[in-house]
Amino acid sequence: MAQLTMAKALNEGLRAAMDRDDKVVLMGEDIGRLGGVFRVTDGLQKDFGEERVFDTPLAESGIVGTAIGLAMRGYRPVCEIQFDGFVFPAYDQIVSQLAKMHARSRGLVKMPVVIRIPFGGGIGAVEHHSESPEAYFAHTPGLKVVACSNPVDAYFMVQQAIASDDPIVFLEPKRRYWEKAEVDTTGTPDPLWGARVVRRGTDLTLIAYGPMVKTCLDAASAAEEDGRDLEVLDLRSLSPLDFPTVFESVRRTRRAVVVHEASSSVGLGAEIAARLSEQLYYEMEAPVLRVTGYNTPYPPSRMEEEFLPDLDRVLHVVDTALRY
Amino acid sequence: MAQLTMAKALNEGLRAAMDRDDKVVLMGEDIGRLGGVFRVTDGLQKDFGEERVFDTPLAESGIVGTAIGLAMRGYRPVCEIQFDGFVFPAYDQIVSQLAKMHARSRGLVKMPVVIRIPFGGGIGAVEHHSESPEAYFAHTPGLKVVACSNPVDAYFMVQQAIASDDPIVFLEPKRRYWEKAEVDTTGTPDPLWGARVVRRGTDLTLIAYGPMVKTCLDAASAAEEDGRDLEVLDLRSLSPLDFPTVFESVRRTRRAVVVHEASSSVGLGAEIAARLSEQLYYEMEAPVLRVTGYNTPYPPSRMEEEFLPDLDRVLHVVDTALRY
Amino acid sequence: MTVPEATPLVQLLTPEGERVHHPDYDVELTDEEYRSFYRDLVLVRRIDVEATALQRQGELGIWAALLGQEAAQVGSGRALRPQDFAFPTYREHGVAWCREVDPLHLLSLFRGVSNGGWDPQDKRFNLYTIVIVSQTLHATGYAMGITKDGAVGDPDTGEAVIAYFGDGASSQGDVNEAFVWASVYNSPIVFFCQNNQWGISTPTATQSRIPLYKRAEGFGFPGVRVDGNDVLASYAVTRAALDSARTGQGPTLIEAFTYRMGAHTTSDDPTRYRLASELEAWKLKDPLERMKSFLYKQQIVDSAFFEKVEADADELAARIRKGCLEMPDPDPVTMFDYVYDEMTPLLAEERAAFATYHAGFAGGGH
Amino acid sequence: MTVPEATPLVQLLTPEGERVHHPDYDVELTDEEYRSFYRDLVLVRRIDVEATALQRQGELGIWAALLGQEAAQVGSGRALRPQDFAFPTYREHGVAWCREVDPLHLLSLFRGVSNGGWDPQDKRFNLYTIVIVSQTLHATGYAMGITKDGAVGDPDTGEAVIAYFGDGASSQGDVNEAFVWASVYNSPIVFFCQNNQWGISTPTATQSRIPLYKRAEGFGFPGVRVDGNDVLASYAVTRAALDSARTGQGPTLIEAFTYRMGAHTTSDDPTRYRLASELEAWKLKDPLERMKSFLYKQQIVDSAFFEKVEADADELAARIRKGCLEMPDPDPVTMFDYVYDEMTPLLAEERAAFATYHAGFAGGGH
Ligand SMILES: Cc1ncc(C[n+]2csc(CCOP(=O)(O)OP(=O)(O)O)c2C)c(N)n1
Ligand SMILES: Cc1ncc(C[n+]2csc(CCOP(=O)(O)OP(=O)(O)O)c2C)c(N)n1
Ligand SMILES: [Mg+2]
Ligand SMILES: [Mg+2]
Repeated sequence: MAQLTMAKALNEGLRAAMDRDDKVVLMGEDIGRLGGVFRVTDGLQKDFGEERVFDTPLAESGIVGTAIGLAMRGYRPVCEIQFDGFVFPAYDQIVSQLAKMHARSRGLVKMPVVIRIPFGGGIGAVEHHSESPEAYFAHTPGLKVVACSNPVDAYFMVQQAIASDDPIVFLEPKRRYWEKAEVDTTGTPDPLWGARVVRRGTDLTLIAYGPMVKTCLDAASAAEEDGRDLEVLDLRSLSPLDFPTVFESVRRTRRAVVVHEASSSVGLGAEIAARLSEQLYYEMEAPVLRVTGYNTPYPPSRMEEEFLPDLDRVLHVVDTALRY
Repeated sequence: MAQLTMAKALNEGLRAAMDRDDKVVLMGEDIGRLGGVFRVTDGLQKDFGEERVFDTPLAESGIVGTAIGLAMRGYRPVCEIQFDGFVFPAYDQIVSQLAKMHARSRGLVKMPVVIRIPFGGGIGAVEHHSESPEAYFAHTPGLKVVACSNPVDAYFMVQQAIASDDPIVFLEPKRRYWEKAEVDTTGTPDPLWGARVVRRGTDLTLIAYGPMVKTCLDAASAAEEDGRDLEVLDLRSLSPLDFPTVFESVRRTRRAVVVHEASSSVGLGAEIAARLSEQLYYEMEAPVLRVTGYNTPYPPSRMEEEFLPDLDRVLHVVDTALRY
Repeated sequence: MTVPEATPLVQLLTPEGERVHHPDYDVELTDEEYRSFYRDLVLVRRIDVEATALQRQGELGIWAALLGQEAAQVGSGRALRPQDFAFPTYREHGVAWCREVDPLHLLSLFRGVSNGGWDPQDKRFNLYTIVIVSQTLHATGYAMGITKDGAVGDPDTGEAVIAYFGDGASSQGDVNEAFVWASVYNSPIVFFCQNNQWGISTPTATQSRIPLYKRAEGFGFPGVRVDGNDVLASYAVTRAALDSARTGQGPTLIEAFTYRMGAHTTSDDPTRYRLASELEAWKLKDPLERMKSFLYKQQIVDSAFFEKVEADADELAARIRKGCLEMPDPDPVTMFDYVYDEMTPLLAEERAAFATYHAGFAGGGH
Repeated sequence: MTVPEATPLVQLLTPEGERVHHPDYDVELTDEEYRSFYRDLVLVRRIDVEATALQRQGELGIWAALLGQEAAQVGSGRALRPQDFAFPTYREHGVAWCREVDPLHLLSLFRGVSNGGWDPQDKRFNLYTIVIVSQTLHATGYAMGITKDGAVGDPDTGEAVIAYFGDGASSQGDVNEAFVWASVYNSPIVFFCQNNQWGISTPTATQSRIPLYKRAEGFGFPGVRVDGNDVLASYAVTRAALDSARTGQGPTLIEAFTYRMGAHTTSDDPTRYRLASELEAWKLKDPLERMKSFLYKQQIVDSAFFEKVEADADELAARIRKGCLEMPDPDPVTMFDYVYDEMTPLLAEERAAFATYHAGFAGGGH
């Protein structure tokens, strides 16, 4: 067992996937000698060679478009998009090609492509480096979308994503890259598509993913001092959403608050609220509330603390939900 | 007063906007001599010349990207995207540039750009010609998104959109292009951002926009025969959403069903459901239900009738909502 | 600006069917091969004519005719070796024919029954791609994979890729990215641009102010313009470019200079934007006529041959028509089945609800 | 492939500060102008050095240094006339200087206080654009507008646009679309590519296998490579290209061959991917040193001049430092204020709730 940062856990996960299957190739901007701007691919080109870990020209549509062709040739490409805000030049290839190839060919052409995207804010970056684009992908049939929140999941989920024959947008909460945890690489991972209760509680379920899981855990700890017992659920998979687990939790707590960095309007929180209020109509004691980034562009970083949901804002909305 | 198809009403609206302001220019693929594949710009190049109505090279990012530059130069570009499925190559320019320029410059740079997109299915077309991409835009701060549902609105809304200093995605329900109505061009238009009750009823509110407004009106007529009195609301603006009007209606009917062609998951219906169940928590008598396209890619056209919400599916879900 | 040079055009057959020679490109085919080239041209045109007729009769939603482009497609299609892989647009019916894709598959797409339905891996012919030039990047990635597999170098077994696109398509970012990638990785790929003079109503001059084959120079690989109405030249130039690719010499751009003799698709009305006289001028360069003249001049055909080809075409047309009319509609519940390799619970739920709902109708419900 | 030709490089000053001449490009400047070019180079470098220091001290989130690219930027920036419009990337601090943008605006962006904050229309200098090459299409559209306004043709009053981008950026689809547009509409634009040999850790060879200035040929307009460490050549070549644009002769691509002497940004660690010896070699071509040598050789400077320039630089640095340290944080409630021209009800609601919520904190709430 080793203490690993999330960045290192991803690195180890990629390494394990490459060891297991020599069709796995990594591609992206600056992932070779540099090891990626977050060092997630550090050392992998050195160990696996330039044919399996390669720097591409600077063009995201080219990265995803050629990954599709490599997949048709039998490879399992893992693309790194350098930052969330730079995935949009590839958006057409992702939603109209990658997502649709399997259906278009009635399953004759599989697309085992993983698109890794460091996402979310909180690192004091300039414009386009703190986006949360998950809703744009989760609304797209044919894609799957997952987000890891901790080193253990990061290690296993990236391997599971690579092993899947479906195209997956793999979101990595960049501000958690440097947080550490014990990673038992011999352990048995949870299924990739399952949500997980990361803290049991009785009064209300906080539903989060990626960077906000830690924020919610912190909020739950703080709430404990005030005598409120909050459950925290890590969605892990954003498409498909694991509603059985969500329902099971909220049936017990009868109240839910969804927390994400992305803007609320037509975001993941809306979908979860819509489904919960439909399916648990007679069982809930409060409407599903949302704590999210505001419906503004991500602001210059000196304002990001106010833009991002934090412990206080979460608890503020929890209070409201508990008052119903 | 003249009987106009929606296509002709849009044409007349564009003409009026061009007459009014010589900074209005139309640009897109095949909009000049051909008049666009749906003939919405028919005759405008002939009348306004090639400097004001021009065919572009075949590249959507180029269309939107240069429109941004033209707007900086004081023009008011109206871009035509040939079909919904072809807007994605321009997605980066739309979400990272067009949408953000005003905020980036703290209002010093205005973006009076309209992006017209014929959208939705039902015309027996091949792949990528029947998409409903509205959620991708409505989730994006900085953009506004509107959809017309009838010739009268088409005529006025396109002029209002062009007159606005904000960037607007203007969705035209292509399967309604050939439906006619009396258009009184001397009338006073409703505000662009307002939803409108298009049929009063007492039992339940059907909430729709674009192509589904007619479907809902048909459903309401059919329901009348069974003694159910449905209200139909045309959202018209999808971002911002006119919640005061939505709430006013649902407060009266206490039940709501949202209908759209786009897939349900993380779609407009989710946002409306989330907000309604939050804001009208004590006032509704049933959860907000959704009738939408399935969470699959738009299927080959011989299956589209089953994919698209129709009168029967709407009534089926209305029945469910009324049983609560 | 530099003074425009005369644009060189590789031609092996004049419009009159005269065989000419070219220093860099040539072919020597057997009489049998010459005849079979002609036969392909005729059959491919017949498929197209029949499909157009079926569309007019309401049997297809739309059809994108290849009329006029038969030589560019049959020439390039026949230059492919079995191991090569082709990435078409939506108009490559002639290439599909060379890859032995059943024309009924093409019709099933335009009828709205499927998105093609053939097995791309088996035919080594990708499904039609409708979003302009997306396929050029897929083709480039596939070609990169060939290099990674070490399947490049040998003149016999080396593999190559061909990516089709149009003159209008040349303006899209993606195809220019494909040029960057292919040249930087020196990938075994041929970019085959059919310049049929129009992108719907937009003339090529709105896409480029210089001949399109020159685009390649800017990316550091060779470009060549071939007479796309000359099946022999199209064959020769494509074969040479594919061989160059398969032996590790990297990409080539071929601009096949041709003409879209019909409408863009059956939904289009070209009288709104082009002069009838233009079409008349191009009719004199008809790809079938010139091959026919050549065969006559070579004295390697007789009337029995032409009768046989016509009979084959009639038979093919009849088969297509019958197959189209008999084509069953898809079972709509299948729309849920292929979205993912591993179906999601949401789709399983929707599928079940869908089945129940429609069963209700069948049972007279609602 | 053709045999690679020797790559021509326009140079007016050798690395040793020797004045050389070029048949197509030349400049004759007054002594005062020569001195002020040098002064600009020094001041711009000082801004950069000071900003880098402020970043190290935690005052800026990040800084993208222009170290080594001063000549390309000052040369091209000074070639602009007041009526011209420039579209920068995120590294054009030297051009910003020439457009009289207060360096503190640049710092405010990298400090996270704003996204720039200057008035692009007033300065005729767009805000920095971070998404690679998006601005090249904006620039092209702006140039199309110049043509529509009839503001092209006159050698004095004609307007032109310059769009900056990097070697890495040349691979993106958008810039190639900009080339298509600019050439088809013959727009008054200069594409100015600073090939500083690296796109973060990626060498130019991974973006193109031929010199980048040649890309233009493939789109039908001229390309030229200039010594980007030579401020006089950068000035001369850009001026000529801008004049060509403003008089209606369409676009030009300039590749300024230069070197990023620092890290990509302060977050980068170039020791991971490049050799120290490479940097050493380029130091011999330092743009400031060669201009200094030239001034000496011309005998148009004395030590008082250099002292004055240094004093100006010190003063500027002090002002920047002070301004940065004193820069107030933005009021977060303003994040709601500029999203739209016409604010939406949703934002008004969020803004009000935000204000109430924070007032609650101020009042000791929660
Ligand atoms: C990205 C995208 N934009 C627009 C279209 C609509 N469209 C279909 S074909 C076509 C013209 C294509 O012209 P060209 O590349 O010359 O090919 P051709 O049809 O002449 O074979 C257009 C604009 C599309 N399919 N994809
Ligand atoms: C679309 C997009 N992809 C990736 C990035 C991240 N990124 C920022 S700068 C850079 C390298 C740019 O290299 P180059 O164009 O040579 O300019 P330079 O930084 O050398 O001035 C990259 C990959 C980005 N800003 N935008
Ligand atoms: Mg064409
Ligand atoms: Mg660079």
